[in-house]
Amino acid sequence: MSNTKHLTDEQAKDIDENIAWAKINKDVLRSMENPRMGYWVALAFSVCLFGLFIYAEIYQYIYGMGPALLNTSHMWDLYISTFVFWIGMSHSGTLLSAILHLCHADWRKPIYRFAEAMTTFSLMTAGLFPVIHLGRVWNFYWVMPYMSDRGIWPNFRSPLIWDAFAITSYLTSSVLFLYIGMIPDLAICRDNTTGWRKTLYTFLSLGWRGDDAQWRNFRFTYLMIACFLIPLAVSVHSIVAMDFAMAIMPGWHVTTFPPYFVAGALYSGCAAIMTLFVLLRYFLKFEEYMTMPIMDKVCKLTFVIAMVWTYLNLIEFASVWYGHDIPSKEVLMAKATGPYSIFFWGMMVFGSVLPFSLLSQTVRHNMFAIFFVSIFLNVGMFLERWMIVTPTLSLGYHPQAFNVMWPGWVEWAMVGGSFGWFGMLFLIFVKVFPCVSMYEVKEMVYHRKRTTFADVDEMMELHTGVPGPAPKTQETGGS
Amino acid sequence: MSKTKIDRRNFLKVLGLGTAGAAMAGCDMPSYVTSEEGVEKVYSYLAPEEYVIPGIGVWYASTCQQCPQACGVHGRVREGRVLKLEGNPDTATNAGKICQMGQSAIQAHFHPERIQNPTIGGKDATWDDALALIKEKASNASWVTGAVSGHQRVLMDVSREAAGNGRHYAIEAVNTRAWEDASAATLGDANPNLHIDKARAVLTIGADFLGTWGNPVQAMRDYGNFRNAPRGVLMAIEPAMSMTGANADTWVAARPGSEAAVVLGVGHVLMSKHGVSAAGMPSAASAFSAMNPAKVKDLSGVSEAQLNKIADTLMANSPSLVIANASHAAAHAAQVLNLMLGNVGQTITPGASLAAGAMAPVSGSTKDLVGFAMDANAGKIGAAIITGTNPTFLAPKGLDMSAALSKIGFKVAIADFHDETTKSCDVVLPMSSPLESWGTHVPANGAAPGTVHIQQPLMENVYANTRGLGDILLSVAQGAGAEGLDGFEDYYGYLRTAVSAMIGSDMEGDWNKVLQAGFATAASAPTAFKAGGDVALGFSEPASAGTLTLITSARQGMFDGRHANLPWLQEAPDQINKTVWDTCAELHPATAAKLGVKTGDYVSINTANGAISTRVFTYKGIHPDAVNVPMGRGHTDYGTYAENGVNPLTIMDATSGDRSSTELLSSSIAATVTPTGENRYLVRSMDLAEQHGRKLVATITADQFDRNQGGA
Amino acid sequence: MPSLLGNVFKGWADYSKANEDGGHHDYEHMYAMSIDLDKCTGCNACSTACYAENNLAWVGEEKFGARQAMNWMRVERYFDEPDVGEGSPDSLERGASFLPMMCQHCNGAPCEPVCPVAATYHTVDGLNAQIYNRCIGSRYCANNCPIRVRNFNFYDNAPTAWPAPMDQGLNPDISVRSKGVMEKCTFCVQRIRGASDKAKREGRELKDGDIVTACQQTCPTSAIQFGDLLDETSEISKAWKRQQVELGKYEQNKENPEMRGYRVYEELNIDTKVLYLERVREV
Amino acid sequence: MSGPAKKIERKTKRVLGLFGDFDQAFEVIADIRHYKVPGVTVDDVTLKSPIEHPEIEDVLGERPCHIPKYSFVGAAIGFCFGFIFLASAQANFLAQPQGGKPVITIPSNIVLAYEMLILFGVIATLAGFIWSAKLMRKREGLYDAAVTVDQIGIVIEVTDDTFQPMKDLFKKHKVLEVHEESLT
Repeated sequence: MSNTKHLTDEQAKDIDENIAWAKINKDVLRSMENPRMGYWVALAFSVCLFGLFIYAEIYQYIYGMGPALLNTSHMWDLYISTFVFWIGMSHSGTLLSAILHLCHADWRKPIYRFAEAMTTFSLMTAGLFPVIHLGRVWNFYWVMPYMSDRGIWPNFRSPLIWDAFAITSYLTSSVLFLYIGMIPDLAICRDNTTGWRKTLYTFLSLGWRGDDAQWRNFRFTYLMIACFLIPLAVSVHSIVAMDFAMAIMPGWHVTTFPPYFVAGALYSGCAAIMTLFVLLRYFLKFEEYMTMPIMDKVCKLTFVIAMVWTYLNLIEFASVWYGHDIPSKEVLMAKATGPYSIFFWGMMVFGSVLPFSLLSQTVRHNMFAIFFVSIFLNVGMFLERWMIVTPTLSLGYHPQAFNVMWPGWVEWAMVGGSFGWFGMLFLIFVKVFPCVSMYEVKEMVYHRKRTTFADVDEMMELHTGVPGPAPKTQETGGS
Repeated sequence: MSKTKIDRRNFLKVLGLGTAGAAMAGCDMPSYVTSEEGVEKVYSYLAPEEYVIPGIGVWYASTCQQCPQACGVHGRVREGRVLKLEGNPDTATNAGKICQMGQSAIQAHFHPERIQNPTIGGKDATWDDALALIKEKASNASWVTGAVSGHQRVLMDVSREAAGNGRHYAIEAVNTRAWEDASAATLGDANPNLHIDKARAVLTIGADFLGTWGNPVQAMRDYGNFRNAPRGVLMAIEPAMSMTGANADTWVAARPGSEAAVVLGVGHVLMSKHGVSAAGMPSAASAFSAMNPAKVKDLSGVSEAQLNKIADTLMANSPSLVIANASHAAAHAAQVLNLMLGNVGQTITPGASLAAGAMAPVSGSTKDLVGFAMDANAGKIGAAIITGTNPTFLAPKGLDMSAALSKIGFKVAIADFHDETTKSCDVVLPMSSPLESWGTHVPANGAAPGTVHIQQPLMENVYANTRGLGDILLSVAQGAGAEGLDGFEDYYGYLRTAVSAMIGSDMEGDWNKVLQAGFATAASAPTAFKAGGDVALGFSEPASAGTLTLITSARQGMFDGRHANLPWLQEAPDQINKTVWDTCAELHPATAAKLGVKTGDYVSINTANGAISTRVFTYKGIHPDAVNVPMGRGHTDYGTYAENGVNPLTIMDATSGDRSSTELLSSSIAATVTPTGENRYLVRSMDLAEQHGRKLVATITADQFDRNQGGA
Repeated sequence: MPSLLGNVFKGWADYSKANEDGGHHDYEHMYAMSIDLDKCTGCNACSTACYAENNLAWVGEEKFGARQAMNWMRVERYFDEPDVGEGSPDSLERGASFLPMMCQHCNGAPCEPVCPVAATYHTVDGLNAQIYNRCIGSRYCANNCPIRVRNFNFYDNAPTAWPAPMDQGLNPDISVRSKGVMEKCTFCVQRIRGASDKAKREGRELKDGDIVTACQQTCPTSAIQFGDLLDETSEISKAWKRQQVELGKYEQNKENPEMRGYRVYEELNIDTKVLYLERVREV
Repeated sequence: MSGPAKKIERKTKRVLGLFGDFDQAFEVIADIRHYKVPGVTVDDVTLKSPIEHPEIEDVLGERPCHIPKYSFVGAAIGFCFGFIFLASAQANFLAQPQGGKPVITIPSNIVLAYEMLILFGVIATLAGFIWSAKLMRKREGLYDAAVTVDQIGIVIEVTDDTFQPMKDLFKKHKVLEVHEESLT
């Protein structure tokens, strides 16, 4: 970085290029073992939250959708907003990881693992909502195109079916992406653990031996899947957007929804990465790997995406405003002035104004500030999803059906519970799998050390990927 | 789809799915699945009644008893159960149509809260004991009923005579009494036939003929034709918008109690501006000329422009028809207008009177309610047999009905539901629902001459131990030792004999024809209008401007409260304010603003007779000086479904002024309205009253289209 | 399914055909309605008749207030009349406007393509049908219905709505819907089936007037007409012709402005099959 | 390969040399490539490393990788199968004209076929990886956990007479450890 002079060492300190590789293994493996009290508390809390979710679902199963206070105009409400929210969250990991991988941003290497894990788990959370919002949840599998001897099929015209396909593909692909990227690390775990872990890792590492042949195929595989994932991720959220854009309701039937949703997804994803970044850095003691300069880059990236999102948001309003479709205009006005306006303005402030704080270097280098900022960014994104779904339903076309509706306790319980479910999965993950990619950190320091470039940023741009025969250097790597 | 041999039915067969439609295919077994998972109730038909054809619905004719109008109906009977009522297309009164109240008869019929056993002093008893007790103690009993007609009335009369001439009080809160009296006074016929369809302009003053006045079903049918080319013009003058007002081309809000003055004002304009003469009616003429527009404006708030518009329309569209029920004075004036405008004979024609006068309908009134309360309080009534009415619910506090009833030594209630009145009765006899019992009814309004509607049971008793009203009346009459009834062991036998006599044939075939038709035609003579004669017209001074007045209105559905225990009607929104399941006080926005309340706020309405507290609904279809609380809700002992709401009648006043001219429905009483500060969402089927620029109800002005083509 | 691939080609043939006539198959009937708003008095008889005919559950004040009512047909009441200008600000000068509103059985129904399990679709009678057994309650259809005439069973209403012996009054011709399924006006499909079965038994074609919906039957002013548009001789098709409103057309060419026929939300091009006749006002 | 490698001798031993620095391993293989040890060719060499070293191919020679082919085939199959599957499903589900839409709706099917393309592509890629990276096979001996930490391993199969020179070569390049096993 150009202006690092007035930074404290702790802030300026990036990954030590001379770090002993064995230490990398040691640190990461340590992070996976002997959880402390705080961990168990957090886990217990998540499980309880998830228990609340289960309770609400059982209640709803018995009494129907009524207690959620959905009504004839508000057939969807928080269920679908939260679904969109989690889907959005899921875009951080995979998409960022894949894109940054393709453009060889090596600073991604220490943080992409948990980001991808987050992708997977938020997808698994998102997947719950289309199911539990069904009136007859016990028949959810009818949306699957299985061969029925009665010759009934799902309706492939319905965006909800597209959702089902897209989410299935996305979940599968991102799990595979996460897993394949993890294989060499699993081999490390295999070699350094005993007991059930040993068996588990032996099984999962598929007999990885680090042969040159394996590495070569590994490189191509990872590259190919990354290439697949980028269009997939984009298509998934466009399809989620189409749930609304394909409808005729004012405020939903908007052409710019797909890109708008994708931007929003990346946005909330980055925010979530920032949150988890901070948490992992402190609770798993990863200060040496998840360094300030990396966070600095994440912040800059988030800001850029936030601006894209804001732009798309504004042009959507503009197009509604200048196109004289009265119902859409009414919905827009109602968003800004109606009963939900406080949430709308909350979304605007958290989503479009707050990101500017990321311009300040002091914020970018203050982990606590970043933690809270990122939390509020995501609150803003949650409100955004809510403001997409509900105001439209409260107005729509037919005056007789105009009404304001507030979600019932069942809905809130499910929303809260989904965080429990996510937290539970993530907490289990960090203790079972390495949430920092050891081999890639090694690659990172290896290549950094061998390049003559001082600045990582320039290197990011100029690095041609496969380096030629390396220039000789004096000190010997490793221990 | 001829190419691909899948039509919807096959498709669903393949799928084994049922839709509303496909269910039909599989419905040959007399069974249905209720949504209690998988519980299937199969009714065995090893030995079915002869009218039971499994899987096939058969229609039988009968008569609707949901309101006094006795419309002819066809009931769909399938597997021995009556499932739906539809109008009998052959009757002149309703010609195949019925209203929502008629539709709900099914729900009343299968109602879980019906009385199932006779009770004496609140304890279950046998029929024999109950009837014996009545025979013993009900001597000289007065009969307290709703409007009755046909052979039920005959039996009541004979048993009254046999038991020593107790009085007969016919109590109906929703009635046409003012109009009847006026018609009798001016035309000599209390129930002339009205031809709304023939009129080209109709002016109604507080007569909600599309809602609850007269026979609304018939009126609505005529209204349909009235709107056909050449399109008639409907005008309404009333303090608060009624269903009729809601369909009027011109709606004029008049201060409560000032309607008569407005009618006189119309007469004034007709005479002064259009030179219509009140020949032969000097006192009427003077009353008209005395009521100049300025005075009208002062009394009722109706402007001269509005009077002119009404008068012009009446002149421009002849024949017209003026109907009034707001008060006796208004009704008299209205009939005079009809005479002046030459409507009599064109849109008002003589009715017919049955040769068998004993069967003629007895129309009810609240005058009888007052009479009953006063007589009872004076201790003039020793025993009373009450059926088809609920005086305790209808009576304002001022009448002190509970005290009155307690003064009556022996009270018998013949009812299908427990209500406020049966609670205080010594003997309660469970009545079969009208769909389970025999009867004959003579429609008061608009039937073809001599029509007697036959009420035929459509299914077996739902509750085994109930008896039809006729059967009970018969046993009571026999108990009272009336002549000529000994031969009959049930009402059916009596009725069949009587009807056979009436149609002059006792052949099985003719009887069956009558049952199929749903009505018989008895001998009758057309009544003749009396010729001319002067009519004295007056008007009552309404409360002065700016003071609030409480009025009440009957809306189709809740009616006078007898339907408050039917969820279907509770959930059918009020036609005007769209409220369900609860009472609201209608206020003008300006008035509400003055009081500082809005829709949904609770207000307490205080009159000399007490206070009620309910929620406000504001709209511009009401006079700023009026607060209107629709009647029908606010029961205390009418079952779980009727608990909501308040009953405005309790704080109304039926005794003030000239009792002969005050009907509760059209009475008004000074009231003060104070906000209580509470607020709760007033449950309505729609919160907004504007179309927000959507093209939902498009309107075309009459001059834009050729009213003779009708554009239909 | 062995026939699976076998049918593909026929499927393609149908596909190309369907493309020509806008995705419609050969309709055997095209049931449609017309409602004269000048005659409608807003009396509710139609909606109550619908409750009686179609086993509609009443829900009580609380659920009605939560807008979870099950009324297939509702009579809407509006006080404003944009077309005849604003009345006096302090009092109504005319009556209200009533609008009986039920499922319009759109030929371009927005609810149909979005159902994930094809539980709602267009029958060869031109009806917009709802298959209760197939419905999984995603409620997308209702969200996409501009008129909000689809009712969802938010609760298991049957036990409260039909306490014994009220359940004996249920119409056996149609099912009682359980919680979690969507339902809506069917144009009294059970009556349509009944009438066509009767006609079949009597070995004749359906004729105009055989089918009478519950609301039409009870409407005291006879404001409601119902019939088959494909039957040239039927009253309804005459009415539509007279009103110069044509199905499947976005731009209606009305030469005669006196003809009062119009359809709601024509601007959405959903091709509704209920023809409303404008209310007439004397001003 | 040229001359010396021609005479076929039975390989009797497998040797694993562990190096602390990639450059040393690089030079070892470079020497082998230049026949510093007669009878041993780079084709016998397997490199084991904790991280990926693409540059090794400069001395190890280009070795083919077929993953992209797998991906392409998988994707192609995914798209075609997806579309045909949907189309035939719809073609067999005729009795549902909807909202005036055709029976087989191209746009929606393309969206779905696109998803199938990616899904199948990814799965095929994974399959290709497992196959050509010889994963999920029985592990041969001569493996040292150190190669997953920070050391570079060179595994090479030798005959009796090339065994000693090989070790010398290793030593010359500062080998840390040498493991050997005999192939029998």
